[in-house]
Amino acid sequence: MTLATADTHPRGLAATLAHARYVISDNPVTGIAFGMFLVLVVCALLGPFIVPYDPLASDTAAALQAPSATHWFGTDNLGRDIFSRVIVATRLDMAIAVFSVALVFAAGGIAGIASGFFGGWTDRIIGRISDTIMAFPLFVLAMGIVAALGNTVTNIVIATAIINFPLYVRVARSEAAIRRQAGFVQAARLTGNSEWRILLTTILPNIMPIMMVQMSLTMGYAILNAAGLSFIGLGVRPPTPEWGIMVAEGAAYIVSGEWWIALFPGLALMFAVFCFNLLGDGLRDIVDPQRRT
Amino acid sequence: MLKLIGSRLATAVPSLIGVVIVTFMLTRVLPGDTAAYFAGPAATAESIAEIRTKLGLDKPLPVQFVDYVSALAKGDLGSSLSTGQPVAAEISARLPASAELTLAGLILALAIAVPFGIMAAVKQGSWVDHACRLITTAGVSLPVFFTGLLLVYVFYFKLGWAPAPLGRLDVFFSAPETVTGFYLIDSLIARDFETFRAALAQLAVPAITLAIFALAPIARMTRASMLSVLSSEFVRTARAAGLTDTTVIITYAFRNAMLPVVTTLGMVFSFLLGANVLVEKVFAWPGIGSYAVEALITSDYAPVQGFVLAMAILYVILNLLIDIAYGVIDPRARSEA
Amino acid sequence: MHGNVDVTAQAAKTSETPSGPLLEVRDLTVEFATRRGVVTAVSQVNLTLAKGETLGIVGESGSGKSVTSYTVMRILDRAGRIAEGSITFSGMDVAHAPESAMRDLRGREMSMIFQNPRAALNPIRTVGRQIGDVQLQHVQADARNVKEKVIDILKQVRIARPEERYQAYPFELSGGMCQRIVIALALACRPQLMIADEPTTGLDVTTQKAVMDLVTELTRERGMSTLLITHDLGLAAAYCDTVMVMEKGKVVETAPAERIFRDPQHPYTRKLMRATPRPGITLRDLLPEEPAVSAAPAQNPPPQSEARAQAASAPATKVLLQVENLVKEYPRQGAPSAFLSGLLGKKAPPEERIFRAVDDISFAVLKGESVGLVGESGCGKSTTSTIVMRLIDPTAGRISFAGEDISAIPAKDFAHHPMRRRIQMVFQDPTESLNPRYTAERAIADPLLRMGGFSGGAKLRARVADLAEMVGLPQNLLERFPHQLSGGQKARVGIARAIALDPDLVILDEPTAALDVSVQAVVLNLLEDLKQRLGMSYLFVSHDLHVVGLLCDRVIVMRAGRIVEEGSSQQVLDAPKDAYTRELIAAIPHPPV
Amino acid sequence: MNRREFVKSASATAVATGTGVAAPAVFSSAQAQARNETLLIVSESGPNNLDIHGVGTNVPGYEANWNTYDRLITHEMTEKDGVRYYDRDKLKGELAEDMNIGDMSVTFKLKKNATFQDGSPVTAKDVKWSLDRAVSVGGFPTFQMKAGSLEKPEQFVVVDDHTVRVDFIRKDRLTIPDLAVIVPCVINSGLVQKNATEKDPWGLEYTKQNTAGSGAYRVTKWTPGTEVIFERFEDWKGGPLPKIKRVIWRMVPSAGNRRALLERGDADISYDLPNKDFVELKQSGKLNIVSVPYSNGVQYIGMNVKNPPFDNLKVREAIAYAIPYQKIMDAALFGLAKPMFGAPADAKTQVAWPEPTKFVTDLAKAKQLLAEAGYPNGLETTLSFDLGFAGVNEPLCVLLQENLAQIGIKTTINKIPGANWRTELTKKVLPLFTNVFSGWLDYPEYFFFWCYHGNNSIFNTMSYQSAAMDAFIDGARAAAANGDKAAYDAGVKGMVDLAFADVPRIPLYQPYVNVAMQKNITGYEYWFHRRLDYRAFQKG
Repeated sequence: MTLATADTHPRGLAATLAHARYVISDNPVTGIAFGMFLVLVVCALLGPFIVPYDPLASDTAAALQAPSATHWFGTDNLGRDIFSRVIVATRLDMAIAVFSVALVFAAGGIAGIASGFFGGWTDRIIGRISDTIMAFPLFVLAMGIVAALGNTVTNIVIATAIINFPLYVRVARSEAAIRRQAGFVQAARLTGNSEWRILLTTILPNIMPIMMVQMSLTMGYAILNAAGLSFIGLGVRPPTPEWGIMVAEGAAYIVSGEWWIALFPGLALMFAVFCFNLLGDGLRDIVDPQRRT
Repeated sequence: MLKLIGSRLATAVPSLIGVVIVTFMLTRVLPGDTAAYFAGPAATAESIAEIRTKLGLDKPLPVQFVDYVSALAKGDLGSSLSTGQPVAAEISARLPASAELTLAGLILALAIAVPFGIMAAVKQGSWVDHACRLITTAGVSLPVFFTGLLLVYVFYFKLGWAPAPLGRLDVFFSAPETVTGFYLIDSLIARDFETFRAALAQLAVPAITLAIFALAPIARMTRASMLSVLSSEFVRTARAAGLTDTTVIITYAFRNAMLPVVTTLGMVFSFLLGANVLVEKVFAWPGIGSYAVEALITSDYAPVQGFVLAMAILYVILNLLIDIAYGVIDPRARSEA
Repeated sequence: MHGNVDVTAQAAKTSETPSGPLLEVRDLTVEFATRRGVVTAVSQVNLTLAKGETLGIVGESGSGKSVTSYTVMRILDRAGRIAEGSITFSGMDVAHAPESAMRDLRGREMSMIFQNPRAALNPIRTVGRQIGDVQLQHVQADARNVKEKVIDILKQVRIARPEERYQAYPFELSGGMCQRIVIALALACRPQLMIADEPTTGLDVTTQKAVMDLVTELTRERGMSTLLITHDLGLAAAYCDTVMVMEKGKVVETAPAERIFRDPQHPYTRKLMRATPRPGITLRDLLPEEPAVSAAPAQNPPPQSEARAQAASAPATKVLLQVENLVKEYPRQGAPSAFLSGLLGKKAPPEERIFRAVDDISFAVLKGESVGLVGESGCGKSTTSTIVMRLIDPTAGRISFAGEDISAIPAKDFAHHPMRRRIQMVFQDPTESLNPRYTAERAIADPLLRMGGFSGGAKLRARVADLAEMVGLPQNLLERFPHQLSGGQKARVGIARAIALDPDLVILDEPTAALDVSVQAVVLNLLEDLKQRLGMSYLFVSHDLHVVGLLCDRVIVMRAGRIVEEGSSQQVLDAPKDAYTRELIAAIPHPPV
Repeated sequence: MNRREFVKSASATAVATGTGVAAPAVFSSAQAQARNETLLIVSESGPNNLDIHGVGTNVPGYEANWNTYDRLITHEMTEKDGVRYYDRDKLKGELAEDMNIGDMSVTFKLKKNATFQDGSPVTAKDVKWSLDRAVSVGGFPTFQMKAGSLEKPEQFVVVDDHTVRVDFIRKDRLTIPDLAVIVPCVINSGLVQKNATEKDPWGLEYTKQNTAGSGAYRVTKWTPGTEVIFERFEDWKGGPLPKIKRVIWRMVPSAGNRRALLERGDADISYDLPNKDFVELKQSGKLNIVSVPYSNGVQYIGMNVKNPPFDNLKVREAIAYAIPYQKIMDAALFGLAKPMFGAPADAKTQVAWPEPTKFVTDLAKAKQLLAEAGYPNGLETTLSFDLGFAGVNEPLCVLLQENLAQIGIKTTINKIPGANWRTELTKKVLPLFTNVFSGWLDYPEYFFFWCYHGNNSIFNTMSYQSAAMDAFIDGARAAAANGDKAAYDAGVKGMVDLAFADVPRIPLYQPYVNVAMQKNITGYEYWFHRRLDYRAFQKG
């Protein structure tokens, strides 16, 4: 553009970053959430390199030690350092959370928008499919899938995605249905956009904020789901460190007094779910232009 | 209202059919080999094959499916291999246990989460709002079985307040004679308050565990819908007309805010049924969840099929109730079906 | 009027001070705490309201008129607070009164009615009980006689069959009926002061007149004072004793109604007066007079109308758009869908199941001509325009555009049809018609990219800059998002987008209804200039006859899906043939000419 | 006749009669009086069938059958390091009042006054029908009878109403002890035949849900997966009337809760707690903890010797040297087991079983053996275990996996649910796995007959077939039958040496049976089937 006046509104990426900084500083809770998210990402990326012990190395002599200077989170029944396992487990749990959410957003989100936007038969078919999945008790469906296809991480991700499919369809469908007759959608039709193009370039970006909130919640549930599966023996294969399975195995030791085995992975799980929930609201502020005054 | 029920059932039929088909497929994919199990440990190859023909497992899948559906039509859900009992009998015995636990959990969650949601909305941004968000999120951020075990450890093992996690009733009590299958209600009908108290004590901790897990979605939904209703114009009119805060918040705002909450109850209930499976394992609760889990793990698919069908029907009935409740609260829903 | 009811209610109230104004506001300043610091919404407002007087507060959006009224009632939301100044109401200091005292006051001594009536009522509670709640709250009735009292009030606000309507829900009543309920709610406890915040915006002109007449009659009967908040000068002129004009939170002028219209002192008041559409003026008159030209607006005959007259009488140039016997039917709302009723075996009679939004209408639009389509809400004008735009398919009838039958092409395929670029549309609510995720530049560029053959780069940017300049949109606003633009700026972006492909016909669906009067004046003139420069023809859909009269050569008046009158705007406005048109024109309040 | 009819008909009969017997045990809820006459047992899983002859009856099912049915003969009790222990060699009559063993037969005289729980007298006809049933239903029961050369119905002859003769088809020292195990129980043939159908002649469906025996207890209520309630049979003639009137057996899936119940005194007995809990409870001294080695039992690492890589002896030896034996003893067992490894190099093989191997953890040797076997850069395989015993198996496998990784053998752990475990074993495809076997008859040749013999029984999980081994086993059995001690000792030593040389499976340890009881519970007896015998318990 010709005029490069000192404009109060920087353009493009700079605008988003400036706005992001603004949102973080404005709402402290969101600031904390971002801090927590950063911690999770660092643990996920650098985990294996920064941990004091090898998460898989067992040391039966030092089994079941309470938290001490050498082992900050104590050791488990095989003498493995719980602190190292909790840190290294971040990568796997974040992967489970992120991939299952991405998968369910792609499938459920798009299907929801299509059924909300096109209505008619598309709406009925997708509605019935999501009803069928809804009729299944969520957890049993996950168990069925994992039991049938084997308890690999991919199957856990697929199972979580399928469970949350109806939720995403419902949210996307109602948001798309509201915007179907909006002025700017009619305008897009006037200027020759095809229905699918309108759906992807106009409707989808506008419902991103709401979907963002939903995605952040589901990330929490994805990890809890993996933990539940581990509790009944269908979770991640040993000896891979994963919060869910560590809590499940540690749970048996609560009564006998070794509280730390289950507590620390439990706290890590809580930390992650907290972060995702608080993040959801923060993300909504950033992505939602209305707040970008 | 009849139109409402008619159209809701009409939409439920295809999803029920979907459930039947998917269960059939899912169970046929389970790794275990029923015939081998049936033939017993020391069986030889040909005796396994013989059992397989006897059970009709060698027929092509579509034929098996037709058999299954025709048996279903006659109400025969087959028998479970692991327990030998007919599935229909087991489900009818175990369903009330799970239903009682899940409903108790749900009612408890509603009793806590809805007031929380309202207070958080009315005093938005205050410490109450943040406290509500922190507590409900904390509740949902721990796996349900861990909360259960923790509660057992604290309330039973350490403090001794709660009774032993030994299922629905203390060993030395006999179950009240079944009317609804819900021990609480049956014992009240039988005027047997001692059993009622014992059953209530047994139900308390598992129900709290489930409730904690369901707080977050309900509280969040209540807060969101209360916020939007409180900023609506008719609330402003009510305030301008000088109505007291309680009338404005409860009779005007709250009743409108309950509508979206009621619709999410369907989702929360099936979400709880899933979590219930784990709670049953922790509290040795003779519910339908643990029964299905056992069957699933041992690839004994008759109970799994029966269980999922029962859940599907329960889900359809539940949605019907929610629609009716919605119709009761919101007259607009009553007019156009 | 039941005498006795009146007396008992009167005695129960607190005794008023014998003399002095009912309401007195001194140097009122109200501030709001927002995310970007404190914002002063209203500063140094002074007003006095005597008993029985009707004061009109006039101003455009953002002038602070509503904030003032809310402050008087002390129902500002949490972020607002009274920074300084005092409010005394019949001797009582309202500004610092405790909330409990205020709560007794609201509804009993002063009450309020709001803009869109249906939203102002609790959707899931019968109207009778909502009125009853207020009565019970202020001990005007007790559980036994509350129903009888409510029915009595319903009669006073002229609601037919009050016993039956007592049980009705808001969604079962019409807009006008709902507003009567809101009024009944406000008058339930016979307050001394009634504040009406834009009571009739969004209602049809005829309903508006009925409601305003009712309000004035009831308030005069009971000697109540009224505070009427509106942006419509015509309304203020017709119904207020004194008028107070506000601009950006400050009071610019207060004067008796007839003097303020005859001889407005403050330039802003004059600008508002001029910008209000009224019979017998031209588009140019709407604009604030150039400082150089001092001549009074009304005298010199507008040169511009002759130009239009010649165009109309010029030999019938080529017909651009021809609509023949257009019909559009919808299944009646709430009727059981065909599938279900088929299932249940009972067949509802056809009329009951079908609702005719457009009922066999035919008209033509000549090249370069602009035609007005006028009617109240529900008359089918928008449906007609959407069908002409080929966004939805007609049930029957033909539409030919530049000789080609475009009604044959189904709506969903029309998007790729070459004819698409020749018919464009400007939408009613500028905010809702712009994609919140697109900057203004991207919004204008969209049609060019899709059908204009542009592929981006400098050529595209130049064309967009050219269009922006044409609609008077400053360049630096191009990369802003819609929520960072004012109403007028958003309207300009919408127009730039519509003319991007050089269309022959532009359909304007109430383009300025959502804009402030002064902005509307500028936009209407912009549209007129564009028509002259680009030679387009307009189909102008509106509910406001004056606005249509200013811009269009010919006017078509519609009612319940049919055309009731058609002719040159001059002839329709000055000598309407059809009774309905006459009633329409009479109902529009306008400042004394 | 498809699956539906078969299952439906079977279940129909079961339901019809099932409700009859299992009337709700309505008894007064006077808690105090009931509590000290009732025994509350908590365990992880319960029986899936009350009939030992049933199809796929699980181990808890054995316990139910043992306490509700009688046998002709049973074992005397002796003492072994402070615990009442079944005497392997001394037998006494239970339903039989007299037994005299001839050259090729044994004759039993039945107690005249013994009756079944429904009151009908116990006759020789019932004994014959029961033994015929045991050898003809197939599956595990028939295999168990075959182990004692009891194979054909013709062997069982009714002499008169109260005399039964069992003819031997071959001299076999195991025949008499095999009549004292759980399988040859005496069933009320009259009652069962009344409920049998032509499709289910032996009435297996009926006896699945209902007890039809003459044992000391009767099952009055059974909710599969939740609880089993036994009531004492007042005129039981098999032995002294038990002190406990009522036994309640509750399934509590969570081990943590079971321990909590014991510690708070709300449960009387539990036997499937994790080893760590047993060790800690013993130290805390609040409860009576009994730990007794499995008789004739060994936990081992099995390898499928039919297909590569474990068909190669050197690879098997490499595994044997790579096992972290001591780590497993500490972290998985917490010391509650008898090591079966690390015997001194010069130790002479004993005429006993189980006995320790000479293997020790020696990673360097293991790596070298692996290279010699032709796998210099290691190999990849799966390590499977029974999820039903995950408490011990999981840590064991994780430790093993870690050591194997150090010598280049990469393993992925494969958890197999309890009920499918036996099905997987019968397929004999698992390359590398851990399992436990213990023979009821505490004789070395009995253990080897099941686990190493060429007849490839289900318990020969390694499908190890070697003519030399078969010769040793058959030789020892024949010697035992003829009482030729020298040949018997040579046979046993030969078996053990060959087993340790070929090492198709690597013994790890002899596990302990651990039982935790409240202080006021006495009378625990250790039996070969390792389950609880309610008849001996006293409370208070």
